[in-house]
Amino acid sequence: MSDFEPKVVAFVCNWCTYAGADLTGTSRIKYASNVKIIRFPCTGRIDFMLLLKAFANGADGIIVSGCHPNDCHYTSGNFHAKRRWIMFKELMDFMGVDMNRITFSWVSAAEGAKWADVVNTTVTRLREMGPYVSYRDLVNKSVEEEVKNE
Amino acid sequence: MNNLIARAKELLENKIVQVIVGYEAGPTGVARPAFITNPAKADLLIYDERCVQNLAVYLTKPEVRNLGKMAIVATLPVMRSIMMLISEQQIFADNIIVLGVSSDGSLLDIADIKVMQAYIEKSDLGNPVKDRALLVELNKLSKEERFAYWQKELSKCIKCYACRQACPLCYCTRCTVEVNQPQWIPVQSNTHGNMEWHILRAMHLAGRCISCGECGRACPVGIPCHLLTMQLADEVHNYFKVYAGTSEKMSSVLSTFEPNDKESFII
Amino acid sequence: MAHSEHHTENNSLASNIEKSVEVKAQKCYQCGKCSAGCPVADEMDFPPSMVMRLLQTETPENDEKILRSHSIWLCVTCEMCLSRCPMEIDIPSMMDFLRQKSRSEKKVNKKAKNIIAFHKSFLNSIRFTGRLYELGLILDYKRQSLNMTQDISLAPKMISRGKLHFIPTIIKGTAQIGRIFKKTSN
Amino acid sequence: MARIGVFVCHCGENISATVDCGKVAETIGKLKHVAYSTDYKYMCSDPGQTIIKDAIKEHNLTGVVVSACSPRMHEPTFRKACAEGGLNPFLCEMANLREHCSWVHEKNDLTTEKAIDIVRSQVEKVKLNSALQPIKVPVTRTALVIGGGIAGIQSALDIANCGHKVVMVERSPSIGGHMSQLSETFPTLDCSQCILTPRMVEVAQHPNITLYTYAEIESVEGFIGNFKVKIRKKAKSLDEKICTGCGLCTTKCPQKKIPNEFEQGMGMRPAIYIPFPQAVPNRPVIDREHCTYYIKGKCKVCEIVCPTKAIRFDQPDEILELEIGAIVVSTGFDIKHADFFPEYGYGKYKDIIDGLQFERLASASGPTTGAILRPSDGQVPKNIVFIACAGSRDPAKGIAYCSKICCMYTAKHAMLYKHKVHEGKAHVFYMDIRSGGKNYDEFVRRAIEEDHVNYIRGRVSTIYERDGKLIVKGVDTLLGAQPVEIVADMVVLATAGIASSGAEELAQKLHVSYDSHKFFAEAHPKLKPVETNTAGIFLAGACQNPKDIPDTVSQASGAAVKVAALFSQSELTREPLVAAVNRSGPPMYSTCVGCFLCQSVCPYQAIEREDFKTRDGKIIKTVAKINEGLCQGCGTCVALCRSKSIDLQGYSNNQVYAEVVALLNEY
Amino acid sequence: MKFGIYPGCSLTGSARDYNESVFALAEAFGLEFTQVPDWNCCGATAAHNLNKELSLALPARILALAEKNGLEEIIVPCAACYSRLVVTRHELKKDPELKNRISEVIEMDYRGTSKILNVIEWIDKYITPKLDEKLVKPFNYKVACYYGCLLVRPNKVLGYDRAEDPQTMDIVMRKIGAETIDYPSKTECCGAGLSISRTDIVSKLSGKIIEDAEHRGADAIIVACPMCHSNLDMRRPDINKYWKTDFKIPVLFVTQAIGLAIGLSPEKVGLKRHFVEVKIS
Repeated sequence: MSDFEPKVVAFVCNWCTYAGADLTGTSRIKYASNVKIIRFPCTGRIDFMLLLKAFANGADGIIVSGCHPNDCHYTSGNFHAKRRWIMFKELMDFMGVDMNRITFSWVSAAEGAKWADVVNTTVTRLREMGPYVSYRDLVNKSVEEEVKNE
Repeated sequence: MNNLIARAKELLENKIVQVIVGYEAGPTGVARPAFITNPAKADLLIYDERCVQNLAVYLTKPEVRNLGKMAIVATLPVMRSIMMLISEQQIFADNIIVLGVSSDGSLLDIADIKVMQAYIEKSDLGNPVKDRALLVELNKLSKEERFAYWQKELSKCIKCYACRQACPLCYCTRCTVEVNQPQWIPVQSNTHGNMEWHILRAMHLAGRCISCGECGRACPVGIPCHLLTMQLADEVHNYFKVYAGTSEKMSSVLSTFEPNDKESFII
Repeated sequence: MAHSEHHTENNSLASNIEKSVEVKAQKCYQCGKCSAGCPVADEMDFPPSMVMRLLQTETPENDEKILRSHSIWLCVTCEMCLSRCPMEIDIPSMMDFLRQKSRSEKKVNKKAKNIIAFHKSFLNSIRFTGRLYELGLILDYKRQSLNMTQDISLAPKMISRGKLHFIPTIIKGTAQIGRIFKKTSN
Repeated sequence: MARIGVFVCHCGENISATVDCGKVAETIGKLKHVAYSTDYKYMCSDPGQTIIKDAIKEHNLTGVVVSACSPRMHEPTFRKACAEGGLNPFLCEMANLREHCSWVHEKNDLTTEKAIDIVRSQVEKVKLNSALQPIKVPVTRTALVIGGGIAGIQSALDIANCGHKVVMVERSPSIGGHMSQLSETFPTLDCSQCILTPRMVEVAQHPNITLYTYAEIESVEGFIGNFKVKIRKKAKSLDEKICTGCGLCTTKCPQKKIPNEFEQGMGMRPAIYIPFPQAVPNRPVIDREHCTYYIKGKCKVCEIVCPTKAIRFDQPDEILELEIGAIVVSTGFDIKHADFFPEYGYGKYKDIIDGLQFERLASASGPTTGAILRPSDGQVPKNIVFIACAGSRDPAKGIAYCSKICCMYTAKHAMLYKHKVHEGKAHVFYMDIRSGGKNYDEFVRRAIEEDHVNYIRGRVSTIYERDGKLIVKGVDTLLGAQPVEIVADMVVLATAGIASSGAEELAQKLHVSYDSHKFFAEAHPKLKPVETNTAGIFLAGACQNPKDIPDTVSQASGAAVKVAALFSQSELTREPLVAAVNRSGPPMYSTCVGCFLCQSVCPYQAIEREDFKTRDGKIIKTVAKINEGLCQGCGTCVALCRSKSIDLQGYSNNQVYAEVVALLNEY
Repeated sequence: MKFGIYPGCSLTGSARDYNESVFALAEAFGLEFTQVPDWNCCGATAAHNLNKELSLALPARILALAEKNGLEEIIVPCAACYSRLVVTRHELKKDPELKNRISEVIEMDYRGTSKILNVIEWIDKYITPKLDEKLVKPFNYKVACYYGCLLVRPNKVLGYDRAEDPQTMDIVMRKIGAETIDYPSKTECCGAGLSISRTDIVSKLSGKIIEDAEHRGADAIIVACPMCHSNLDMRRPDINKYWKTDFKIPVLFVTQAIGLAIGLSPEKVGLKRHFVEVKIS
């Protein structure tokens, strides 16, 4: 497994974590290049379906990150997001989807180092976990099912 | 039951309502929904253990709405559905008369929403007992076992959307599955797409599911999909200490928040 | 590293108190209202707010001072401090904890000898009969405290007013009381 | 057919040191729909921008991806360049190759591959961008100032002096607020009324200011630039145009035993009254609650004595409807009174007073004409105790915050006392002295060093009366928590500053958030201390939290500038990155089913209801509608909407979906 | 409804007078008590000073016994016992785990269903409504109602009256014709359980209270706690010695004052057992 490099997508808000990741850059702090960031105005904008789409398209892991509670640029988007993620996590757990593959975090615009840390620990963990075979199998099998049905 | 029939007759005769939504016995003896507009037909109404369907689903159907003001035979789940529908502005309290029936089949005197609220509040709002047991069993399994379980169950899904049609809270005139820009849920049925559909459905009912179990009963291939929404109903209570459908002013769990909502997984 | 302290196991008296009786010493901002209202503050070596301050330092020296203090035994649990504390710190519960800790660590202040002797006599009295036997209590206390002459004039007056019995009342559940004492004596 | 141009920047060597920019441009250039792809040393330089502008024209581009630094840095630059090149600026996206890639990764193939992925996802996104036009909202250039204390006065004057119309609404009969009650002000000890009254008069005479006193806000609707405000002008029971303010009625009124609000209950006033001699406007009002005529149906002495016949007993309340562009809330604060303290006798001891009462005692215009006399027997107190933090910083009493002004006014009170009663002793019980401010700490030191005020660090446990004296039982925590007992003649409590009564109702009318103490909430604690979370509504003064006069005046001027900036143009231009609820023809009108769960997630009250009706007015369907003037584009409603009927410009469902797919799939 | 009483140890010994007056009042108003069967000592100050678990277990046994015998309401005349019982119920309600542990210690099922009344609450509920018709000898004295600590603190747990300047006893006393004085020592501590071990402190604190009441012209101090009574009455010689004075003000239980007002004899309400002579009757 040592040569396995996980694909990670990060869903982040523009005002805190995106800016925090900018700061990681301006501070020249190095981190794993496996992660690719998608910018949202606010964590409140992040649809849970996008996370499923990331797995469906071959992501091995996901990071979701935004402003710390009380620091939302829009005052409350992250609070709504928090409730949404609580429900989503419980549902995924119940359905057996591996929630260790998703990191939820609060990274502020000042936490450049924390961003690097969040990415690195997530990537390290995912390297140990290996590719998300069971989900990929599910997707591949489903493609086969369709072919068969046609 | 006689009380129910008498009351229904009275309501229709005095033109207080135009239609009674209730149950009648079908040709094979199975209970089926009845829409009674003629007082003479009120005698057809039944209420007994056969009557399990959540009739609240008809409250938002245009075909039923067009019949006029209605009275509905309401068990606890129906009442909770009504609360949800009022709070989500789909029906108006003034347009509906609730013929509450208790679990032993006797007619309750539900004069208004406040009375109904009081009745709901003193009832057991947890999931039905047999489903609770199923949930406990499933939660005992390992993550991998649960994943396998649901894959097996969901592979049976034929995307007929009976679960959606049966649910009183799936009243959207356009469902996400009908959106193709982007195509959130694949049109064809396959295990992965089926799973996405059921996650979507459960998330859309998070904090809104009133644990009637209608979706599971409606499934023609026997997927216990009601357990997904019921699990979340449990979690909603665990985290936020609320049960859905307990007041007409209820605000939905996912559209409100408390600054100190507790979770343990966000780093 | 200043932050590393966060992660080390904190075994200060203050953290023990927080764990056992949910009283947070760090909540105290030293306004002194407790000491101002405490009926026995002027008898104490450390008035209540000073006890709080000593706890806040979380040093072994100051923890020791508290456990060996006279103050914790003088506290009469009148609850005035809690009733007026702007931070609602439950000092009386904390004092109970400190007394028990002071005893279990054998650090009881010498001046508190009589106070403890009295409490012990009191419990002794009910341990075997289930109820307080006042004459027995006084005699046992004299034996423990060696204060033979104290209150010598009180007893006859009490007797003449029918306020002192010569025979203790023994309840039926004495065995049960005995077991309660045993089970709670950790 | 999309024709996308991709411009990869080296940023000197900032990007090219670890990312093979040429390879990125080349690989991306092979993608379908990419009509042009190039790399350049400095894309943000003039020649760099020219490359973009030229390419737009030359290749007839329908979208541009600038792959350079963070969009937080140069998005405005490149959008402007695109606009200059003839492309709608919202058809330009940036791929962040510097902060998110070259600076944080080593030089290797993986880094270049990541860069390609990032650019590709933006190419896929920009294909789905739409040309957007900035949103224009008309602005009514009239400001409403609610509350006529020093905060409101300052804001109103500043806005009016910028040439804009101002409507000021004050609920009491006169403007002036708490500042008009103060004796002298710290740290200079200048007379409060002397500096305030000229400004009160200026408000009344300013041609741009319309003043409504004895008036309250009835309702507020609309949004930034376009508020519709209803104001209730309570009946003053007289014709202000005829009344000359001679005051004869106030001297003849037989009902004279009403506690005087201005004197904090330490004096009496008649039922028809002018609150204080310098009141603006200087016209009386009838307090109908206490007037004999309104209670018993007869009296009318005022009507009889009035030389101009100005009394109007049957005058009704009047409702005014105004068009307003911006609102400044300056409703000030109240204080807790002595009866708030069980341990200090629940207010039963006459000689325990609060800070505002002391101000009136010390004021030359007050009930004792400035002599410090105790209320119970009018004697000069020889021993006086001041207690700071009375109710403040007291979670047990429900007030955890510091009221901020008490340390300073307590020092001032002690000083004023010592200046007036030379032989008297003044004691101050305090917990901390918070004297941050220009010349503030020096002021406190003066009280201690020159006026010999006895500062004791500790709180007071209880106060009780004995033989006509007040026994103050406190503690000196600096002497090892030694109990202190002072036999005092008078005690002054520096009681907590609290939200003004009615603040909560007003906040609800304005749709402005407020904290658990009912103080109005600012939009951002650091960077938007003057704004509220409702666009177009601003805060000034102690309605946000207790603050002193200099802070209040600064904030009031700040709020005025915000209003003036808004009024500097007749239209408000906003970025069009807002949400929208879809619309279609009848009978659907919209896929929105009208559950309105989105309303409660919107932090800006931007979601409204829209009814679709038949010709005879019957409602067919009610759906959600976004007010573009209010929406800030957070998108929380979009993620919540179950029927996917709401979408967000710039971050549409299609766009973000495309980004996910593009990031994870190689083409 | 069965109506229980938990007298506590003092009332069977040093506070017999209190006991007599409570029972005399009950009898006069036609009320009957059932004693909590086989009750034990609540543990008082000693238990919570030395052993927290014991200090909860002893009262829990009393409450469990009351429940077992169907006593829905128990009157607890002793303020100290009242405090221990209420605090125990509060602690066990707060912490179900602790409740289970204590249930196991006392070998009885504890649920916390019995309602606990202090003496003033009992008077308010059962005596006051019928007081006017029985009043024959108005108690025309100026009195200082002394509440002490345990009747009103900790207020959040007891939820009784107000912590500063409580009024319930004053109201009862005014009903029987007394004039009540406002004085700050109302809720100051008398020294409580230090009576024997630190008589000096008790003499000092109790003396302050007595001085305050006398200074403000009270004819009597009215109490509702046997501990307060013994400190203010039985300890009077020590107090007078400590303060080098001769305080003479008598100390009556509230039940004794009411008893006198409805015409019961001084002997009947136990006045003869006092150390400080009660010259009023």
